[in-house]
Amino acid sequence: MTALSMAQALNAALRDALREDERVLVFGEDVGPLGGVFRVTDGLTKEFGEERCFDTPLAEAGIVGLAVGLAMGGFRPVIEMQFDAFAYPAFEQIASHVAKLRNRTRGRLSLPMVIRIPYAGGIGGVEHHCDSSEAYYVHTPGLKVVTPATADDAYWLLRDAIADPDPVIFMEPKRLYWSKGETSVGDRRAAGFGRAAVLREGRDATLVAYGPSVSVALQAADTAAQDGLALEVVDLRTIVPFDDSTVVSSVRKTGRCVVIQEAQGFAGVGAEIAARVQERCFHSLAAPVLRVTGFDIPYPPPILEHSHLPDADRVLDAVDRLQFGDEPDLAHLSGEAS
Amino acid sequence: MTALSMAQALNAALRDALREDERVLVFGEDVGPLGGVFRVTDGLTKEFGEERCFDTPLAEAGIVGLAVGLAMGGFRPVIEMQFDAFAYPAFEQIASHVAKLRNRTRGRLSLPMVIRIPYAGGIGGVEHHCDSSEAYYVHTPGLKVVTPATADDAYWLLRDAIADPDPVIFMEPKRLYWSKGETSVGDRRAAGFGRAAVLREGRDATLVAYGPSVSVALQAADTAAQDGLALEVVDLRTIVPFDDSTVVSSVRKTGRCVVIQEAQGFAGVGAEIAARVQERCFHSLAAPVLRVTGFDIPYPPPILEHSHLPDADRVLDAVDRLQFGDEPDLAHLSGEAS
Amino acid sequence: MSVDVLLPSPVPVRFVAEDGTAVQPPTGYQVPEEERLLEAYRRMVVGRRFDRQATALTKQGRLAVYPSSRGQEACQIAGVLALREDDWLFPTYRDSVALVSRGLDPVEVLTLLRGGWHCGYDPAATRVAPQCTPLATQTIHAVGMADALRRKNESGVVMAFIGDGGTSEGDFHEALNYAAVLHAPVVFFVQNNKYAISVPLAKQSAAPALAYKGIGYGIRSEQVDGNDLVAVLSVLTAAVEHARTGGGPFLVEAHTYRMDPHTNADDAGRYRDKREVEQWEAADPLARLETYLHGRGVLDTAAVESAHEAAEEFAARVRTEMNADPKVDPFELFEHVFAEATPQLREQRALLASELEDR
Amino acid sequence: MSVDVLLPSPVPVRFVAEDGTAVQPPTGYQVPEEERLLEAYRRMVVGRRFDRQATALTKQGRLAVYPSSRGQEACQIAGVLALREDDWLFPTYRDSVALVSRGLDPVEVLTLLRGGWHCGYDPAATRVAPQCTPLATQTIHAVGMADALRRKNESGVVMAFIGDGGTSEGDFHEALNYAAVLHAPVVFFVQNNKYAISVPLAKQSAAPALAYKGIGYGIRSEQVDGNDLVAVLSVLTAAVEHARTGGGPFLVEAHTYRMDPHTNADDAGRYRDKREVEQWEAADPLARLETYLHGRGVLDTAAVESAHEAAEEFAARVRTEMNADPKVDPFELFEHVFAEATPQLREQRALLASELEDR
Ligand SMILES: Cc1ncc(C[n+]2csc(CCOP(=O)(O)OP(=O)(O)O)c2C)c(N)n1
Ligand SMILES: Cc1ncc(C[n+]2csc(CCOP(=O)(O)OP(=O)(O)O)c2C)c(N)n1
Ligand SMILES: [Mg+2]
Ligand SMILES: [Mg+2]
Repeated sequence: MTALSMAQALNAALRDALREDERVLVFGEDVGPLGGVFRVTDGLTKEFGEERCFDTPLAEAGIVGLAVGLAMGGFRPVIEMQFDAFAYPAFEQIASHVAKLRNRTRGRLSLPMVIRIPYAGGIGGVEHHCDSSEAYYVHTPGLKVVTPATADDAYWLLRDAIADPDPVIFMEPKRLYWSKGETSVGDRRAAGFGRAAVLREGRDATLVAYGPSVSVALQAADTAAQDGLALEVVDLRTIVPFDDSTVVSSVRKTGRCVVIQEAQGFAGVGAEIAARVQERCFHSLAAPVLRVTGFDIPYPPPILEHSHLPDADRVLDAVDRLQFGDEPDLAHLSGEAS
Repeated sequence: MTALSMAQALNAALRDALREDERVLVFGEDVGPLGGVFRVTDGLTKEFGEERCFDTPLAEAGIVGLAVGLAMGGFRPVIEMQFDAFAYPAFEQIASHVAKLRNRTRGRLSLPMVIRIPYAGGIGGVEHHCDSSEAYYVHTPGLKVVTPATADDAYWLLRDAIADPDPVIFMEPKRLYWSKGETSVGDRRAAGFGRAAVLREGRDATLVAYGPSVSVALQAADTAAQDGLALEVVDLRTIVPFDDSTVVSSVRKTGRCVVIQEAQGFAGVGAEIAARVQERCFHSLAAPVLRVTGFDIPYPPPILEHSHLPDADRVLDAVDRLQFGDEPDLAHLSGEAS
Repeated sequence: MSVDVLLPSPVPVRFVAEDGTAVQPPTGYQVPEEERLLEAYRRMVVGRRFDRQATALTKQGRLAVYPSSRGQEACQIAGVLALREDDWLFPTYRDSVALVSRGLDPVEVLTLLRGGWHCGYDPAATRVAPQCTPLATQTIHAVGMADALRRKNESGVVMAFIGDGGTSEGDFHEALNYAAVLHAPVVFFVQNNKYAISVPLAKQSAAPALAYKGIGYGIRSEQVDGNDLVAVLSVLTAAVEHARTGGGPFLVEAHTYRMDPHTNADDAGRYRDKREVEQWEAADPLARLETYLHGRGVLDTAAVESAHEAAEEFAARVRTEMNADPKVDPFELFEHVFAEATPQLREQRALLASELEDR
Repeated sequence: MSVDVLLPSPVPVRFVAEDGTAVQPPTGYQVPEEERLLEAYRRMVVGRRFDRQATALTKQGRLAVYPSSRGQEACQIAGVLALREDDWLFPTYRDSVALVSRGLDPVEVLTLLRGGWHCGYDPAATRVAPQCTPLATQTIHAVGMADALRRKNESGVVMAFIGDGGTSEGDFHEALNYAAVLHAPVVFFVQNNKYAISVPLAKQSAAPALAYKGIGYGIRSEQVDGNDLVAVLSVLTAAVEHARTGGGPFLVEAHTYRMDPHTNADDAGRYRDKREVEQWEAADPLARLETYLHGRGVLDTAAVESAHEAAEEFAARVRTEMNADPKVDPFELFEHVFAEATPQLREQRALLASELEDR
């Protein structure tokens, strides 16, 4: 086990994949000599040459489309979109081709490719650099969607994604790039692809989170513990496929659930989780599944992002509303809109 | 009241808007002399000239971007994306500009524009012509998203959308284009913008639907009535803004709810509705809110679309699982994934 | 890079006039060998017959929709003849004639338009990408495939078909640029048939010709009379050779005309004049080639007849085979979403199974 | 449309050599009047000082990030001087110098980069669109605005700024094509500063020059030495005049160089040589203009000094005003999403209010 930052863990995963499989190619904007704006591809061009890791012209549909052609031709492209909002120009390529080619051709063609997308906020970035865009991808059938919350998961999920026979959208919570954690390179500790992880056990309520929100959940659980509440924290790790069994057994046990998501709430991943949980755990639930999310607003300027982002306090406010007492507390819904 | 098909009602709305407000412009691919592939813009170039209704070069980001510039310059563009999947090339323009310009400029600029998108399936269309893409838009803050289920709503919601100070994504269920219905042109009967409509009253359970699924809901309610079950049918009409109060009062009354959506289910609008309903009606619910949706697959070829599309039978199967008896029936969830 | 070498000929390259007589041959291009021209002729006859048959099948409800390429046969056939078996083709929905001419099974080709599945043939085995509907998106895939061939040291090249309308999409721009920067062995073949559904070329572009787009990327370009098979085949052969021998990408624009409506469902009377169509009848590529070959004394009546017989046979086979109802197992819905179905898809499959049992 | 008239000059238009001496003037372009050149000089001095000040503010934590345009002042200033007040400008994140030169409040201009709000100035009042980050997207908006001006019979034109990297995006292609087909009064001004972050021009495009893209759309084009203020101003003035008098769009490529890293956060040492940067020092646009004006006897030491004084004053004002912490009411989060907040946003506002009360 080595202590690596998430960016370093991702870099190690790319390096090991490039070493082990010569079909792997890394490309995108500024991923070559610069090593990417977050240095995730640092040193790869130097080690593997321009043929294996290279800068493309500045066009995201081009990057994705090129990857589609290369994957059809037998390669395994791992491409980078520089920031969340800069993947939008590639949306047609992703939704109409990447997601569908296997299906369209009845499995005669497949697209083993990974699209890495640094996403979400919390780093004081200016507009268009902080979008939480995961819901667009999870709603598109044919895409697997993954997001690590630890350096160890970053390494292994990326290795898994590159080895996967299907296209994987690999969402990297950019504010975690610099967070260090023990990484089991060479000696896997991380859970398998498609499995959620229970990061903390508890009997009173379940917090379901992923990516940048996992640390918020853990922090909330820490604080709640001081008040004698034992919160279980589930990290989804992969959103598609979704690990129903881990989530459902946790909620059936605790009887209460709060879902945390940094993205704007409306029709986000949190909505799906809440809908699934109540479908599957209805008779175990003592209170509605509550969601803690960003507001339904464009990502705000840096000076206001802390007001927008779900933090442990907002999570704990929701936990407070989980009706541990006798009276249902629906005060937060008594507004004009309910 | 005149009996118009939905396509005719939309055409009338465009015509009346063009007449009443000279800032209104209609453009897109083939909307000129051809009148659009669905004839929604039939005759408009003839009546209003090429300056007001015109064909653009074939580029969807271009169409949307042009509309952004024209709206900044004081016009009210009403543009057509020829089919759902052909709006994807414009996704960056929609998500990063259309949705955000008011916010970015603190309200100094606004974009009163309408993007019309024929969507969803059921017409035997080949691939890329049948996507249900509404969730992408409803999840993008700054967009209003509307979808009519009747010719009357088509007329009035489009008039409302054109008059709205904000950008509206106007989703037209293409399989309803040819459905005729009484249309109150000139003498409004339709509900207001932002209001859902209770199309059928009932006390036993609420069916929430929108766009192409409304008729499925009504059909299911018809059949259920023969079995003595009184299902209430709510047509959302506008997804953003969402009419919580109509939905919530219905479910609080009936205590049971099934949400119907043609799109693939995962993280769709139905997930949002289910999540909201259980949040707000938890103590009134006798059973979980169930969802009836398309499968999480790329839209299938015509020969298989009937197996994919939610129909009244699939709705009634869900209604059957709403635990009208004593025993919770979770058989449908006993599979490996729960 | 010299600027002049990148510019297309100021007028479309042409070998044969509309009346079938040879014109002063353009410099830099070769007349293809007679045997290739005869082969092209036979294929054009079959291709046109197939096209007519497909349109007829729409009327009988055997095809959901068919976009005809009548009038574009010189392009369809030359595009295919210019390629080797180990080359890749990236076609659009309009290029079914090219596909059957490449030897693909006609029923498999028509599977998309019949509604049986999105792509009926095996792209890997045929080296033909699925016919592409989202306009211009395939041109980038073609560049990726060309780069893949180069990386694998294969000598194949890639040809991407695209229409005049499709050139307006951003993806076409990105494809041309990527091809040039990667020096990829790919030929972009624009069939400028003057319309994008109802939108005429004049509303699509103000360029002197679409071929003038090449220079803006550093790509060699040419424009050609798209109804002159001899010219199209000659130019495409040169373009393919250029790409195959390491010269990088090539852009060819063929000026042709879509004689039929956009598809059988289209009403072309709404946006174009009958007289315009009639004028283009005079430029018919098949009649032109026939007259030319007759004139050169290499095509006799027997050869014409045998071509038409082959065409009739082919059409009959298509008719028969398309008369059977396509059958697809509904559970295939869940089979090709991922290599292995997710738990969620297995659950949904079970739901469908129970629905099908109930009914 | 004649082909030749659409092609740019084969070498960049230049009036003044790197050493500040006049060269044989290119045909078809006028030397701007002396008073304009002096005004340009003064603005370049102020602009450069502002740029340096902004970079300094990043070190003091007063700006989150700043993309410098040092070395591109001839482009920044000429772009603004070529426009009238009733013209519109569509800038990128790199064009802050142009914006303050147009008279926008510097603090309002820096509001984006300071993190205070996405756009700090009033686009409607200033006729300057928000500085655009999603590359090339603004070029289409510029076409729409140009068409709006034409429709309203206003005589204003639109200028869209874009970088060399941005020209690779599909949106640029669509913008050029729409402009040409709509015959819109818009000038596309490419500041080719040789890099897109770390990616050098050679990996961005294989075109003989980016200006050669114009002909593919039927757009008049020119390339110009972007460090020669006289040349840039002359060519942009002609381009604006062309657009204003109904000639349609115009594409200008200016060859310049980004002297600083992409932003203060960038590490240019990773991808380019110091010597390359040093070579470009010799082509400095400000020194060049100063020598040229000296040589023509129209700029004296007093004028130079007063320009620098004005620059220092301006920088001091920026420093002081940027020293105050920006304040934004958190409830503004909900205010500009729609003209009127939806019930859902009112609910969320209430949630935030209760959170703020609790803490
Ligand atoms: C991205 C996209 N937008 C719109 C369409 C709808 N559409 C299908 S064919 C067509 C016209 C294409 O014209 P052209 O490229 O000239 O090809 P042709 O049909 O003439 O062969 C349009 C607009 C589409 N398929 N894809
Ligand atoms: C659509 C999009 N993709 C990627 C980026 C990230 N990005 C910001 S600036 C930049 C380089 C732009 O280069 P160029 O157009 O030459 O302008 P310059 O910065 O040199 O002025 C990149 C890749 C972006 N802003 N937008
Ligand atoms: Mg065409
Ligand atoms: Mg640049």
